[in-house]
Amino acid sequence: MPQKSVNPGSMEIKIDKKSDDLLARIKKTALKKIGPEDTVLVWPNLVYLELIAMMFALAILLFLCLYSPAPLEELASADTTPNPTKAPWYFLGLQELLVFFDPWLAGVVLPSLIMVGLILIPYIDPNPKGKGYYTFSERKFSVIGFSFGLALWYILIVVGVWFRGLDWSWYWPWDDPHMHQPAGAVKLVDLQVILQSTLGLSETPVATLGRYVVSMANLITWGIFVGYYAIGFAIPFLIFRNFYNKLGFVRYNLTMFFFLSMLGVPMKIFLRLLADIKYVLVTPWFNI
Amino acid sequence: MAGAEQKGESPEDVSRRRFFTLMSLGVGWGGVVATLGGIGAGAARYMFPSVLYEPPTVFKIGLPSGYGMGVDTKLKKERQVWVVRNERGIYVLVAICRHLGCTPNWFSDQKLFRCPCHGSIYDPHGNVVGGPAPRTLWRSAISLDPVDGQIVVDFNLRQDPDPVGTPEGLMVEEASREVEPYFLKV
Amino acid sequence: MDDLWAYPYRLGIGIFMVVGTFLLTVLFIGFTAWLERDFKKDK
Amino acid sequence: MWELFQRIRSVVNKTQAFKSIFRHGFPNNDGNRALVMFSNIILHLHPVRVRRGALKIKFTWCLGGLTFFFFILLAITGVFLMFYYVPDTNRAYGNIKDLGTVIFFGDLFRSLHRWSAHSMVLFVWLHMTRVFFTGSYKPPREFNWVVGVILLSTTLVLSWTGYLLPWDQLALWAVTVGSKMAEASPLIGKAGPFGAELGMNANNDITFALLGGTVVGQSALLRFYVLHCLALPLVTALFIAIHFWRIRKDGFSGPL
Repeated sequence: MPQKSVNPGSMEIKIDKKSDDLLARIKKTALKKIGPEDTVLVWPNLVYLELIAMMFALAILLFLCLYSPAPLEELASADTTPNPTKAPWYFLGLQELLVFFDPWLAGVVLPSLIMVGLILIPYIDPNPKGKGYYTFSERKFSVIGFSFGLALWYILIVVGVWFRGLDWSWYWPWDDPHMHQPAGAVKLVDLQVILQSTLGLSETPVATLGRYVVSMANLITWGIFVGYYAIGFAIPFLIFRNFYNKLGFVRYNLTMFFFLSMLGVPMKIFLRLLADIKYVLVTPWFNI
Repeated sequence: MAGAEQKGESPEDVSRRRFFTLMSLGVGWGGVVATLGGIGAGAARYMFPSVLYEPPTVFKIGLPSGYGMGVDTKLKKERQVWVVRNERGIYVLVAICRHLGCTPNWFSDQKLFRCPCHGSIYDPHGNVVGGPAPRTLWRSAISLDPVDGQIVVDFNLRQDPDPVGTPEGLMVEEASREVEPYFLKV
Repeated sequence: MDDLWAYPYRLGIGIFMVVGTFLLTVLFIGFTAWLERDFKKDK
Repeated sequence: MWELFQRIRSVVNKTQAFKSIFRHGFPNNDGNRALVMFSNIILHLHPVRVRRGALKIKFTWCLGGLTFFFFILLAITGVFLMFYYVPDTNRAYGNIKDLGTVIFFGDLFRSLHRWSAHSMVLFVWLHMTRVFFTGSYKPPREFNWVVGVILLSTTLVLSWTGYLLPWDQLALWAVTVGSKMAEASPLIGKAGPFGAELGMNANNDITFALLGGTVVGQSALLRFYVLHCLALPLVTALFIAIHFWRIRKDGFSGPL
């Protein structure tokens, strides 16, 4: 704060009109005023608590270091790949997704969607309530949605860390980890092939776009894929109209896109697990 | 947190509470200082590796018969030593200038070692005949390997006699240098 | 459909993932709700 | 004994040297306790006073603070490791083996580095979760949340690049898996959709830039080393500074 002080025989510091506005503006953006009555001095209270927390954390870390020091396997050699090859634990969720999705989806698109989705959260969450305190009752949709996403992420990590063994196949804790599982008896089939055989659609291509030969079944799979999103967008719009009104057009579409994609991940996993569907949608460039 | 002295209490009779406060502070902060001290000492010790990956300092340089009269510079590049034979035997000079550690060069025409860094000049015996070098060239300890008869050089075990200032330079009496284990009568 | 319980454990994996995800979701929500009640109690 | 100490202290306190270092007396009165906050570069991250609620662990669980502590611990142990580690495919493994065996405290520093790395990644996730559940990202703090997400990604990449450095089998193949994923990225990856159409091949796609070659080899190790030891820590430190600055300027969102 520029003090108003007059030093005899030297430059006099005056507060003129311009700096007044500056002062006002600084006051507005400066630190939120905390009333003195319910506060305590940071020194020593908070500072000592932080010291205790740090010492406690250091103690646990040192114990962990003694209990299980950093492992070192044999020298890296390009010609032998360890089986199974696992990424660090925090990426095992993605590596687990590789079982169910194409590498480009699981490795690049989904992580970017996660990152972009996380970044957008504050901008698509219009709910003013629940700021600065734990609440579930006032923020049901966002808490449920976030918890579900977090749960998915953690369960995939748990699966990747403890339930994946040789050849990245599934090992129950009671399975012998050193014995290869029998070769998978299941043959995965594309959705369009199933449709073709069940509905008896003709093989003749409906259209060809360069390398992409579009058959009728393929078109139906496009319909299913786009339909999933269309229905997903429509239902809350029709039934929970105030949900839509609160969000507004842009926020609503963004929220629903991310929410539906998040739901799409487990759905695709179950389609593959329980219905042996390899790809819902097949194109020469990408498969989902 | 040094609590202020209660009023009216002379510093001698420290109250029981005050005593235990000081003791607990002492133990508490003493523990912290001891731990940090221990980690500090450990970290200091960490800076001194127990295993060195430098070239071995004890090595063999072949049979004595392989070396003719005079100064042989064939091992200077690889082992940083000169092997010198005179009428009485062999000794090994360390090719490190005693001024600031550069590697001097042997000039067979002038029969002198001359250091390129600051101009120190040594004679074939290692005595300083010019330049800023404060002492004479080191001679490594050498011995004969009983099994294969090769000369074994211990690069770090060196003879470093106190030179005598003479008009010709810093000299060391040659007879006193040609002693076991720095000289081989071969 | 061959025996769903035998390898590759398709049903087993499916159930494990559904139950695991559900439990974790309830855990996170419960944690928030418990803290909500806890802070209401203090206020 | 006690008076001797008091006398020494009063003498020392008045010397010019002492006063130039500490611009405040021992913080045993409120005046000095406030002054210590203003005049200390590290402590000035804290406000002078906080609400009593801040001291309760049940709100922030000290997650952000501990994440920062792990980051500092990583920096310190990282510097120690750098005294012995050479990012050369022929020597890196030997250095790490030395650290684990012959170097005094070497195994401790390496294990501490590894465990605080894993803890930092975990605590960054937990911190994000807490911030979400307390709604602390709501206006005016949206961008601080975005800075947090950036910090999350730099932490993950920092941890991932560090994973390769020991150059053992686990490291090499864990990172190869990761880079294969990058190869599959659309448009800029040779194996990704529309990659081939854009002329992406093994020598000019994103993986080539990441690894500095077509295979995880010496240049990849060196790139990861530079990213892990210099580039990313600086970027992370910068965003941490922004993060702290915004927290101070916007004030805490909860009962802190």
